[in-house]
Amino acid sequence: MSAQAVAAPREKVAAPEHRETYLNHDYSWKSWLFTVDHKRIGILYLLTVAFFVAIGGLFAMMIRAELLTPKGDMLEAETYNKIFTMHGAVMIFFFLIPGVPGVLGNFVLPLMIGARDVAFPKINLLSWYIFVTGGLLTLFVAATGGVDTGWTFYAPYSSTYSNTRVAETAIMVFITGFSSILTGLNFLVTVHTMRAPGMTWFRLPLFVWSAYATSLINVLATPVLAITVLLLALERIFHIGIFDPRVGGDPILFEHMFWFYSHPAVYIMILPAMGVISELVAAFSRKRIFGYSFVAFSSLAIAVLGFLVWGHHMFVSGQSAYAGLVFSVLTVLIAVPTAVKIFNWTATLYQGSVEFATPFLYVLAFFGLFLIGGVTGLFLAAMGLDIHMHDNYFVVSHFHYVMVGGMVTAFFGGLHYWWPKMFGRMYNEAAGKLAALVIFVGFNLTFFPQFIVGYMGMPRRYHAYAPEFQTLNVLSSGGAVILGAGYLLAALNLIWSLKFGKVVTERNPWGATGLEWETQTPPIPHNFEVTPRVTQEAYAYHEMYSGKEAHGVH
Amino acid sequence: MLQELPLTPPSASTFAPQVDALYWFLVILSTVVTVGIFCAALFLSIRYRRKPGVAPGNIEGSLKLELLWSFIPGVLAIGIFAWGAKVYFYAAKPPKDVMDFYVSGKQWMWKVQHPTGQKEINDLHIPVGRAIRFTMTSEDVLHSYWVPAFRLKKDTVPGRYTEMWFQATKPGKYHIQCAEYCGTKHSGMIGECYVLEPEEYQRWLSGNTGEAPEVAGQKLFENLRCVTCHMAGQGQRGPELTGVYGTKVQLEGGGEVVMNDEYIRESVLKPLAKVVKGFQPVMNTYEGQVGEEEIMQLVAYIKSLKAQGGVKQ
Amino acid sequence: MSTSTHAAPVAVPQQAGHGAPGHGHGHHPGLAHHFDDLEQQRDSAVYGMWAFLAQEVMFFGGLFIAYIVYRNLYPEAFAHASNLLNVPLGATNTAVLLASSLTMALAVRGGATGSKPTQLIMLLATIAFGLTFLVVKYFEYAEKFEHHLVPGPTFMSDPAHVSPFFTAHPEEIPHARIFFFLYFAMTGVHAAHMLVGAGLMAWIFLRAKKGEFVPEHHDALEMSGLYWHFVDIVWIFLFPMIYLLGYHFGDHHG
Amino acid sequence: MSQHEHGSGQAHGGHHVHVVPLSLYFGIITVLFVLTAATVITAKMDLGAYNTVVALVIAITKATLVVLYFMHVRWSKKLVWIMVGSSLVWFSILIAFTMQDYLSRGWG
Repeated sequence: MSAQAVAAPREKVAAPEHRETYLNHDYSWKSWLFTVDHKRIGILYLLTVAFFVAIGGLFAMMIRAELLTPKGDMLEAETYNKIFTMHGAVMIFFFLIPGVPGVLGNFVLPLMIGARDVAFPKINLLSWYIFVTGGLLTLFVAATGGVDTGWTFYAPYSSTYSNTRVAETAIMVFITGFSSILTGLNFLVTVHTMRAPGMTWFRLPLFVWSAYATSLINVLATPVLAITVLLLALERIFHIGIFDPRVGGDPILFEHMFWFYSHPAVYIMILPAMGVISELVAAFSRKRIFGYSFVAFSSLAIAVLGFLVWGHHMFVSGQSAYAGLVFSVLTVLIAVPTAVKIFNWTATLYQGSVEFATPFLYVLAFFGLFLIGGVTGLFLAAMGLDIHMHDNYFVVSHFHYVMVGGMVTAFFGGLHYWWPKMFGRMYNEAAGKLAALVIFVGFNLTFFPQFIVGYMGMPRRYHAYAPEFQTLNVLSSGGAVILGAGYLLAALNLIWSLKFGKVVTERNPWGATGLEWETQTPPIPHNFEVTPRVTQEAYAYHEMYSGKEAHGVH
Repeated sequence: MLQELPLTPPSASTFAPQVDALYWFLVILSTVVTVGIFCAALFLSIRYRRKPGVAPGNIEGSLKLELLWSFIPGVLAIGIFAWGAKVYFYAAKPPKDVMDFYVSGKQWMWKVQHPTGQKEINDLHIPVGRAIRFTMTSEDVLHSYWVPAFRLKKDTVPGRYTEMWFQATKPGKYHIQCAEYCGTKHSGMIGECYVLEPEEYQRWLSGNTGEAPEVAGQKLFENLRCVTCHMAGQGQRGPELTGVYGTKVQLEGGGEVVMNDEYIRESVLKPLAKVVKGFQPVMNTYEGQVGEEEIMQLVAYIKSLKAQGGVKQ
Repeated sequence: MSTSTHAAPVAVPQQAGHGAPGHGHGHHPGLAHHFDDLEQQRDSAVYGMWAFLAQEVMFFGGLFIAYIVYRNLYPEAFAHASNLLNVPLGATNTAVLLASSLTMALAVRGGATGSKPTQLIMLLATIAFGLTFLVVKYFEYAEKFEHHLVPGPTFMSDPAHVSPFFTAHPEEIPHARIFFFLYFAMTGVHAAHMLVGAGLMAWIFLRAKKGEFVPEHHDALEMSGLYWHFVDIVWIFLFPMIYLLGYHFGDHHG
Repeated sequence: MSQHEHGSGQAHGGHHVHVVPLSLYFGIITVLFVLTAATVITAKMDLGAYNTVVALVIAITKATLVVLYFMHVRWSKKLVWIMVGSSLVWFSILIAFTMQDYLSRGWG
């Protein structure tokens, strides 16, 4: 790298006048590790999350390599089980959940509402430290034996039968949970008390609404998981507890308590991503989001409904059929607020001024992948169909479409969008577009075959499988290589830009609305020279661009 | 090509076509929805791509549209729910005339007991065209019995019974898999289900002698000395068990309970939990003395005690 | 912290300078740099604390649902097992905690009126009551250990300390074990909260001693108070739910 | 200056803190003690299924008094009420939706 830099020195650019930014006002290690600046904490999250996603991705690649052949010939069964467990746990707890809120939320949310920081900056830093502690413990567990229960930790396998490091993992989940509780709490209060003058609720960017809804789930659901894994750890360590059926314990209760958190948790993962998409759709079509208040309230509706449906993970568990009915009908109803979002985003494009920049390509990719992920959710919500689908590869594919196709795609879109604001550099546009395309193709190649192989009868978490499933599994593994290459290309492009990308000094390189674009690029330590005073609705693109000839009838 | 890459597993039970019908309906519906919306977004993006001198329009939204696109997905969603529930309840309610099989999951094998006493491990032989009910439990962790060709699956839960019923429609050989992750050799907890013509099934049965569970249960009933207390006459200290299966019995201290598999199991393991009215709480527990399979045999025996027979003395 | 080189073009009264919180701008010394005024700061603290307490409700909620499910499954065992607990000690502890809640409320009132002696005395009283609670709890736990009522291999192995019900119904002992596991889990998590609370109070006491809490700014004192009251409320539910379930059966000890 | 929430209908502005008369605190604590005694006494009586109901009603009353007066919610902004309310609603969701499984398992 450095050799290349020596070989091809960049052309000398006239040194710009020194501007203080949150990045350059202090370079010391201490100033980063003890920072209470939400922007720097966002960057810290970016680094840690990137680290964990790399590890989780490595595990994914090992899974796909093993599944190339029907026989379990590459890894021992136990090793394979540990790897898919670590893949799930690392990706969920250290990437999908903290990803958008931790990185993008921390960086842009206070900017968007015109605040100097979040309400509790020190707690914000504490939250990152808790997160890192949980992460290090995970790595320690992985390096010293691992855990093989699956990320769902179902009792009594986890509490009694597994002889891997379940207790340590439970404690790791317990600790990490508090990181997301504290972040959620911080965002809730920030949105309530830190808004700039004139920034009323219905002038908030939709990303803030979705971050708010997410925080609600963080605060109200996470503690139940914490207590559940605490009970699991107690049962594990002291050999006494409440989930052991041999002494009258009910393993189904564990499932209830686990999914009370873990189902809403998927909305912790996807809601902020939906918020990012709202921002991107508006910015790249230069239009106010169609039906703003419907999109805003659909976030809250999803957050609330999300708490009432966890039993759909348990249709064949021995749960009462009548309870299943209630959970099933509430589950299908989530389709409504989700559809409202999709339709409104699509309608926003009408009469827009759409620019096919890299972030917008991610928006289109999100549309495709999230739609598939969403409608396949309906397959699983229909109880009769779920009898067959439950715990097979259809489920695996469904949640990867929603989580990876939805959340990760939106995350990359948002990262590209706010990148110049974060670092004052622009990535290479062509490479960015290519990466988005490769990711879209690679993703579908990886996961679409899994729908089919699932319906054909391949169970999830199988180390070896019946030979007739091989063709589709090879396709899937091949797609995974392409997908991995796409993510790598996108990441390298962003990293490359930090040193070689075009310098961005203008405040608003995209010509977008939102207070984050009214401050300096990159922002000063306290965000705004003058506390902004908001007088307009969110996404007032019409006002911004109506100087030119009006479009259509309006 | 399609032969090489089938899109569905074989359809071999009365339940399978119902699942497939809903599945294909949803495949078509979701293809239309997904492709439709994605193409609309793509079309609008291209049609309204950025052109110099053209400003974006200014549209607030439309209540009518919002209601419309809340209402339509809502109705569709409820429809899907209703259809799904209908299919589910078909699987939840077994018909009257069933053959009772007993299944027990154990790391990492399936133990099956036929109504006529033959036992199998992992594999399953059943006659075509007969309704079969599984009463299932687990000896250790959660497992899930799944036959993709029947589109059926149910978890087996330690400490309690779950039920599943089906009627095979096509002779053949189908996969049995454990679908609930259960430890190291989870992917090895598999077997084959052989659906046989009735006469073939008879032949198989005669080649695999075994005691009918109710016969084995009767022997157990005698060996464990259950018989001394549970018979009419002198020395009777427990309720008679003839003809009571499936009926409601009154309990000491009020309340009633249906005499079913679950209650029999509980009474063997925890005799004093629910004592029948008019009897003393004197029975000892048989926990540790009888395994899950043996309890199932006792259950089968008590089930077989129709009104006329009575407990043999 | 570096000093800014760029000139702020406008006078920005609500901006408290870069880095160093609130110095030299005529602000209240207790106002953090990112807030505009004390009211915004206090509101944030209050909302934050209540959101935290909502989180605590769900945290204990996980234990409560486990308790409700098993109580519903094994009502007899639970009722009779509850009679093995020491009701007089439990009732005493309830009174002790309620008293501590009063002193806590008075300490916060001392903050609102600016009376430093009230704050100090009432905080000390709160700490004292809190420690009393924990000491009583310690004796209760010790007694359960002695009587082999702690879930484990020797659970209920001492016939002198199990009620006739369990002698007659040995099959219910595993369910009593679940009861006692939940008893220790719930009161243990509660006691852990009490310990944290006592530590918190000690810290608040030191700050009160420095005279930090004045009527217009005593958020920390007030928030600690909310936490303390919450822990009290948890006990208000734990006491009847755990100790008094089968009290009317009359086979209780103590 | 900034637009943070002012609970609507709040009588007091600025950052005055409500100072509650001492007599109120002592009144509340007396009631709490009486209720504690009541819960022990009623628990000793055999009321059948009502034992639980009585115990819960008393506990809820006590908790409400602590929340309203000791925790000052009575004089707090609307958002605090909403937060208290939501925590109760979500707690009820956890209980109700779990119990619907257990209570309906016996239905044919």
